[in-house]
Amino acid sequence: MMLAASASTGWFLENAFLIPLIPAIGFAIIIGFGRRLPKGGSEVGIASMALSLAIAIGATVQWIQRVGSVDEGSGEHALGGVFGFARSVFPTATEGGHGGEAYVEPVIRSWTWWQSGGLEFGLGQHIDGLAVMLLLLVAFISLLVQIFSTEYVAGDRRYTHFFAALTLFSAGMLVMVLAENMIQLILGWEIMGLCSFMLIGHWWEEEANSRAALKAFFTVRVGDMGLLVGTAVIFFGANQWAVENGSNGFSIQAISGWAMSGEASTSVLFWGAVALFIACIGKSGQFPLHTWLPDAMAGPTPVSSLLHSSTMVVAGVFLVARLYPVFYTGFDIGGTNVNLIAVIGAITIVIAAALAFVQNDIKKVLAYSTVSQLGYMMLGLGVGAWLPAVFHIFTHAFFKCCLFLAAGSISHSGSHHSFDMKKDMGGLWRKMPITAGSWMISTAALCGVPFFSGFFSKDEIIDNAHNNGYTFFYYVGLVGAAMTAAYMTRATYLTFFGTARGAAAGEHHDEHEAHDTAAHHDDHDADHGAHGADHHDDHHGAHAGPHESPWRITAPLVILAALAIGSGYLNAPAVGTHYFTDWVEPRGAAVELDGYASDEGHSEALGLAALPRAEEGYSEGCGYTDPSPGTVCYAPKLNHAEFSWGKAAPSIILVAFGIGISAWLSLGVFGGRRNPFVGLTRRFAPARWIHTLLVRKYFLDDLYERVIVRSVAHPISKAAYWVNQNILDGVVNGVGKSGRSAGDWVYRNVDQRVVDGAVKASGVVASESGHALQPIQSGRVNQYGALLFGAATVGAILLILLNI
Amino acid sequence: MITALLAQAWQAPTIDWHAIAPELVLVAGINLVLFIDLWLDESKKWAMATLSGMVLLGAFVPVVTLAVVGGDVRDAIFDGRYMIDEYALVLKGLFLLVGYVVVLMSQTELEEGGYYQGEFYVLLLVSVLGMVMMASSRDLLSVFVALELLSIPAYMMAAWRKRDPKSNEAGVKYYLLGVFASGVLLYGMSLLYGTTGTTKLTEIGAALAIGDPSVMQVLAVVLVITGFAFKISAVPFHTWAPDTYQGAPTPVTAFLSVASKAAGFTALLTVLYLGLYGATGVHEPYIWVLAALTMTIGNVVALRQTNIVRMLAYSSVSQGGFILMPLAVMATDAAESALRAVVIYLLIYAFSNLGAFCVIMAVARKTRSGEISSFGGLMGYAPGLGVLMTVFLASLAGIPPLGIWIAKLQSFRALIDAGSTAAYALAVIAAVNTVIAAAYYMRVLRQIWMAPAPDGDTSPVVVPPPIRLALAITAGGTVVLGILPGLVLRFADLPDLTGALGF
Amino acid sequence: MQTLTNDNWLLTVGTFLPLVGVALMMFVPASDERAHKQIGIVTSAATLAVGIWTLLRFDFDQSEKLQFFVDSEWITVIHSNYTIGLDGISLPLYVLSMAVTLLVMIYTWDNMPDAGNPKSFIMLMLVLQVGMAGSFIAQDLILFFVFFEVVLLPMYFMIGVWGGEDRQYASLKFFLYTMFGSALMLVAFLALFFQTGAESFSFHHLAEAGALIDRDVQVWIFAGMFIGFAVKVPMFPFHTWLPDAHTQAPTQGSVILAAILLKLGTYGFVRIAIPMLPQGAKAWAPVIGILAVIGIIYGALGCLAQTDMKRLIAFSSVAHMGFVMLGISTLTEFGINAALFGMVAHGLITGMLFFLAGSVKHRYHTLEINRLSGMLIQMPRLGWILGFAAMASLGLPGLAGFWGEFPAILSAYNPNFGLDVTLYRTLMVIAALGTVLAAAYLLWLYQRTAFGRPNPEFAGTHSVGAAAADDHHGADIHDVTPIEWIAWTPFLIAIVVFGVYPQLMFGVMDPAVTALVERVGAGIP
Amino acid sequence: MYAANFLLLGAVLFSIGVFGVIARRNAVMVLMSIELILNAVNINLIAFALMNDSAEGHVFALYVIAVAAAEVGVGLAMVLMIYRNRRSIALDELSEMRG
Repeated sequence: MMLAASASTGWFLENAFLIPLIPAIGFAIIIGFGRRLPKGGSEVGIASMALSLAIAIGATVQWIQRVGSVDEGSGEHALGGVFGFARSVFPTATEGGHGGEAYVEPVIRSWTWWQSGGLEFGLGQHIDGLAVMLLLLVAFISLLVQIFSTEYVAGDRRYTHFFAALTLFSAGMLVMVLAENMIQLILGWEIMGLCSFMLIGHWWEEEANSRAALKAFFTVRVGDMGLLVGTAVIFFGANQWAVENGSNGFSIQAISGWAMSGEASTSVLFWGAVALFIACIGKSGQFPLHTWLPDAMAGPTPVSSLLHSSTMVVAGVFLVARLYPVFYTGFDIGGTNVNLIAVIGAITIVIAAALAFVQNDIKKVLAYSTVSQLGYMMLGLGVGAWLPAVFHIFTHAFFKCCLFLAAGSISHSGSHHSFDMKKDMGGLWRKMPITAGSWMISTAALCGVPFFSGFFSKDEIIDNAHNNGYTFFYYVGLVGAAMTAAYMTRATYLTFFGTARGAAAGEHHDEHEAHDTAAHHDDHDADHGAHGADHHDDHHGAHAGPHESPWRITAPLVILAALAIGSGYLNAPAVGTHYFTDWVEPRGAAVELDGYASDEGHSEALGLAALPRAEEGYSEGCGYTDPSPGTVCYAPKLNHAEFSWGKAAPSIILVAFGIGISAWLSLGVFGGRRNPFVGLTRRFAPARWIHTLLVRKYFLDDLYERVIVRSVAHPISKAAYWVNQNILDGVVNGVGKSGRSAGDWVYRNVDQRVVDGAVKASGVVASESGHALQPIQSGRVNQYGALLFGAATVGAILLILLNI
Repeated sequence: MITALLAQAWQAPTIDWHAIAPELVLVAGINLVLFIDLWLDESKKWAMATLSGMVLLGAFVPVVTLAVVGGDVRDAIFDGRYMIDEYALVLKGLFLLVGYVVVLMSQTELEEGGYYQGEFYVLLLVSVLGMVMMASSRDLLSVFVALELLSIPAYMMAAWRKRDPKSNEAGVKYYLLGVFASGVLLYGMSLLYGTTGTTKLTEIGAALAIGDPSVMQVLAVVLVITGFAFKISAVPFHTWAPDTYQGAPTPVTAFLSVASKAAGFTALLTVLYLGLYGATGVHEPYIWVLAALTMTIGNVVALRQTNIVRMLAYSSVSQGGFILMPLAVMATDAAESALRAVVIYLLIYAFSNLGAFCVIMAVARKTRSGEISSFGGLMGYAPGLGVLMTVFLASLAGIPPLGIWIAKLQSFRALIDAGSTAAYALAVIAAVNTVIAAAYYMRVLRQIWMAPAPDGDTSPVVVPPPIRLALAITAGGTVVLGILPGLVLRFADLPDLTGALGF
Repeated sequence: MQTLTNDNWLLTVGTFLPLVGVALMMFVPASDERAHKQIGIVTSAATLAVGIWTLLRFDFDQSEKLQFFVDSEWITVIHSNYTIGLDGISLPLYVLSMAVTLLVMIYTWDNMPDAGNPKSFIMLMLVLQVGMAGSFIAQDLILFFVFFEVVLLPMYFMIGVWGGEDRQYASLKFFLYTMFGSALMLVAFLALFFQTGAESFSFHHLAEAGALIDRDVQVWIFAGMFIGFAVKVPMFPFHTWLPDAHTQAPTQGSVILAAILLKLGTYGFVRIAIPMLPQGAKAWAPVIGILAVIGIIYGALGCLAQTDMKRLIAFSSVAHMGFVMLGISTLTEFGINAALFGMVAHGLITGMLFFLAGSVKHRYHTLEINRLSGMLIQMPRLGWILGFAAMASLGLPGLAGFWGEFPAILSAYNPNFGLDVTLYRTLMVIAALGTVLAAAYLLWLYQRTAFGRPNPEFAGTHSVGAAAADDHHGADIHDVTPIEWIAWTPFLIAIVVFGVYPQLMFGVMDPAVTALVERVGAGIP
Repeated sequence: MYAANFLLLGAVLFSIGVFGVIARRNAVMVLMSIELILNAVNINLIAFALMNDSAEGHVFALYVIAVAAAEVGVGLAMVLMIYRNRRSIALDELSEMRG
């Protein structure tokens, strides 16, 4: 028997809505007055993000207190770490403690936003562990990226706009994160889409950039179709239940409750989940809609880092995590060992990782790595490992952001604005120690090297997949881990080790000039603006060669690198911490329904008045059995695999193997010290043919590369890449093209000919029949008379026949 | 039989002089004009127009007083064969007003063309007299006499430009076909008289209402309607109209297309409502076909016209179809609304159509052309005339809130009130026809608003005062009746005529 | 029916006030163009002031009732009265028509179309305004019909006289199409009146009596109204007049056409056809839904095929009105609310896009998408506004367009009154596809015209040292002018405000719509 | 019995008249044909007056005669006018306006 637990709250929690609101206002200020401010609006952006971060920290602290207060109230020691495993289907699951944990009521507030059909729909906040975590994360990363950007895009023509868009982008993500209902979620979702369009196409003078922006927006928009449809499906599915419980079918809380209530129609849930997942595929760059993501590298590097770490691409993952009850019951995640989410996630992991091998552009390697890591998150969600997946969002954000910023730092100070690892990098670790250090820490985290944060999250996903019976996906996860380690090692080697090449060696390529001439033939303003960021030569002397970046770049790097290690220890079973689990995971405990419906009306803070209560018999568990009448579940009760080094061993070994083999290959292929053609590592140079015989050793290396990499890795990844570029991309482009030509055809043939033609034809018919009738008017009296009398006669005869 | 007649004691009928005052004023006026014309110097012939106008307005006075006095049962005079009821008064007023506007229009035309003036006005007045009588006629004989009285002067007026072969042709065609149609009408009337034994319309009606009509009666009805159909230029009896309209002097065309047509409709209404209503099976389908053909063929042929008068001629044919339309359902519950629709249509149509002819005259004085293209750029150099023409043509096209929309509405209303399938079908045909009609009206407007002036001639148009007055009357009528149709719709509440039939 | 009759002079004054301006202008010689423009602006400003006063006096707590209600005799013989009133459904459109007219007048100040003659132009706009406002306040079928038709001629002349190359054809097409529709519509109106035997042509009489008549009869009458309104909307396949009319019309004409005139059709459905003929509406709803969705896809495909910016925007209207009609066809509160919102939103957004197209044309003398590029460099502000409008048009949440589009799609999931759920769900998915296509064509347009570098042929003013003489094209290219700012800012603000806080409109409409759907429901056995 | 014969005569005359109007090209002949039609009507009227034993037919016939006279007067005047202008009274030449 549970007693009513008093959930503590606080100013920050109740006013968490300010977190997105502040950047939104900041955006308006930047757009309106940014140009007149001394720092072009960047100070407003940074200030607003800092303020948001402050509130987010406050909210985090208060949330932790709230969790604590609930756990104390429920008589349980929240940090005790005993979890209830309700089902004994899986051999590794053990029957946990009987107490379980009380559901921690989210802090929900809502204000009437619009009404329709008598229902009022709100705009508000839904603050729970997930939201708090992401709020903090997004605010923090955004702040760092903005600080980084003040240096990185200094002098850009659209400096102000850049910060405006960044700020709005963060606002969009924050709106989505604390969305109280689906419409608000869509709002944030689409604002991000818009901002990604603006940011990826930031240097829109080049057509490639604007095309990439278009592609990103459009591809995501294809997925958004699913979001619209899914929201509609879910709305009507949940609405009746929700209205009965004092809410409506958009409310995320209500949807969760409805999905877990057992009253929901399975097919509605399934199709709703499918539709929503399509949106996630588009947004989170899952196979097969991932192609926009690498192209999106056309944007400035800070944009890439922001997009790929904590925002935009994790939005899809977030959506699945947020509406997990829908997916959980819709796909019956607890009861099967294969489902759409897991499959898509798994495919994405492998496909993207394979692609990352053949990239020469450092940012593209990172891009594919992001795609692959997103695959992990999806896989995690798909196999019922909610917490590890969310934890992976958390850790991934730090190290991926760090990697991107490091790449930006390299291009900024090391490779003269090139991102080509083979041409313009190599041996940079000496010149840029801080960048290199933070890169390598983050890489280790990404690869899942033990004791780095990625290990704690990724390994948990893999482990839980196995634990929950998703054996096949367990293996996919392992393979993916090895591949990740391998391609990251390759990239690391190419960038920081071996011989300095191209710009990294202080050379100044002609290609760069050619690349930029397009900018030069235009007027001064546009040129300076468009490529100012890439060209502020005055800033670091006349090509003084690679050097370390200034503090505004390195500081974020260092901080992020530190977090790339540290963040993992929030939930590191290896060392016995599980704070993250306690604070973030929604508990699958039944709550009395009355607690949900607030008598005060919808605009009141629902969660504050309500006292959540865990029910007797909860141990049956939400998601396994329907909640008893009068109670409701808001989250499924999930299994947690218990950590053991033994179980982690395969993945550790595979990672090590990946790193090792890749390092060995890289050393051989790219870095042979005795290779006299170091400067010509551009292997397409015909010079190599002349010197091949001279360099026997290198010939061997070359052989390795040909035999192993080309015949094994290359065909596969090349094929994948080919498929990617020609089939998938081709499909996307083809859809675009065929859309255009279908439009063309319809317009020319149907609209102009048939539809319009019919109208025109009727006009012609009228006019022509007039013409045809004109001869009747012959001008001759006799004929007129004949017509007159003839018509009368015919009329008379007919009428006589009719009447008699 | 004759002895029987003589045996009756001769009793002088009591004549209600007030009731027939309009006719008397006209007769006196005609004589006055004729007389003065003989003595008037050629240079002062312009006075004839003024005088004729005053005669027409003078005849209007008793119409008004009769309407005001109202109430009195005046159908007793002339044994119910000549009635002065509200229906008659409304139409009399219409004819007199149209006559007056035509006089205004004729004044400059005749002066500048050097035509006979005195005689013209006499004929015009006589024709109006015929129409005024037509409004009251309730007997085959009086209908016939009124019809001839209004027609014969019109034949001559159509040929008034003696030396113009087109005008000759117009007159001769009109005359020959008109007389032929009269012959057909008369033959029908004779059959009607023969089969019912009377020429009094109400009695004919009573006789026809009993049982099915005989062959001869059917024939009679068809021939009678044919005769009137000629007068209202219903297709296929319309062939004279375009040629005559084009050839006749413009004021005469206006007169024919409005007054003469209205008189034809008056006769048709009277005969149908009082005499032939019993023969539903005959006249309903016949008129249905006539209406459908009239509006459709009039419209599609009008699409091809390049001469504005000829286009208006066809337009007036098709308008005739719209006026005719409600009569196709007159034997149903909708009889009353059908009657009302026709009367309203005639009244409002008169304003708009006369107005259009006024503008044509005013513009033609400058351009000396009857082609539609001669209206190019009118908005540029004569915006007033341009706007007026827009108002008139838009009204003819039936666009609210200009005059004819309410008339068209009434016609549709009558059809839909009837509610039969045939009525709905006709309504749809009519709806399509309004679109076709709009097309050619818009063609003229396009010239006026959008085309450049031909030859770049943008000297202003001088509009003589009488035409100004005519334009003011017609435009005022078109707009005011469109916005406040209640003003005339009251007149169409005609208990007298329909009341006699027990509708 | 409940009505409020306080301040009942307001609507009449607000509607007919522009005629005072027309009368004044008659006495000012045509050569004094400035005076005409001034009178035009003052008159429409005064009208809008009355409109705003109406807004202030409107009792928002009773928005389902007809307010400022007047019922006085007009054509008693045919049982048609001067019945006017305003409720939550018509209020937004009524005020919008006034606001748009004023802004268009302001825009005219230094953007008079080439044909000149502001006297006629402004007079026609004022007359147009009377027709538009009147249509939204009329509560009598015949009165509605009159106002509905009043807009015809002024628009015909606006397109025909001040339009583009092909203006005469386009204007005639516009005119004849609409004429055709309204003729059949009139027949349907009369049929409704006689079949119901209603007391008068007043909306509420007909709505009471209409529900009682036979289903088959309702279906037929609805067919007539359907054609009349569908032409005006325009729905596929009656839409072909629209691209021509829009493309050829002068900027002002396009804006008014998009912002208000098209709404007369959808308004007619909501206000007249559906409540008066519930069973007919139910029978026709699937047809409307299907045609609406065809319109969405078809309009989008049409957009993709265009090479002319203005024509593209015109086709996008077909698609957007498809969403509106889809919402209406569900017969749900949700859908109709969305449709009403969509009407206003589309008016604002597409109106704005047409303004932009007009200004681009004014500067570049062409609207060929292939020849335009790099607007953001040459005219950054205008480029931004274009981007903003395009985003609004493709239904970005937070901007007004979303609230017309998304709830409409949503409502199709669960149509009312037992309409075929499978069909509607299919329609929903296809309509959602339409949003993707909308993104495609709008972004494509934006990418082509705004991004990149300016076409050298227009680079005149910006190229350093280039003689102005050899490139006179560039000479006109300048950023947004003050007059344009004045005319556009309200649009932009309204798009954001309604997007961010849709309750401003939903709150007004919802009670009225709920009452309406209830009435419809009562009429369906 | 007699009356029926008169009616037949009327019908025949009417037909001849109609034929004349339609077939003859000479304006005067057409005028004469119309006279035939009017006289056919007169015969009808008189015959019916006999059959119905009413005076109306007689009166009607008298009016028709008078009107016919007036019509012919006008008609002949017109024929003369045409003749003066064209030196021909063939009707098929009168087709300047058509279409």
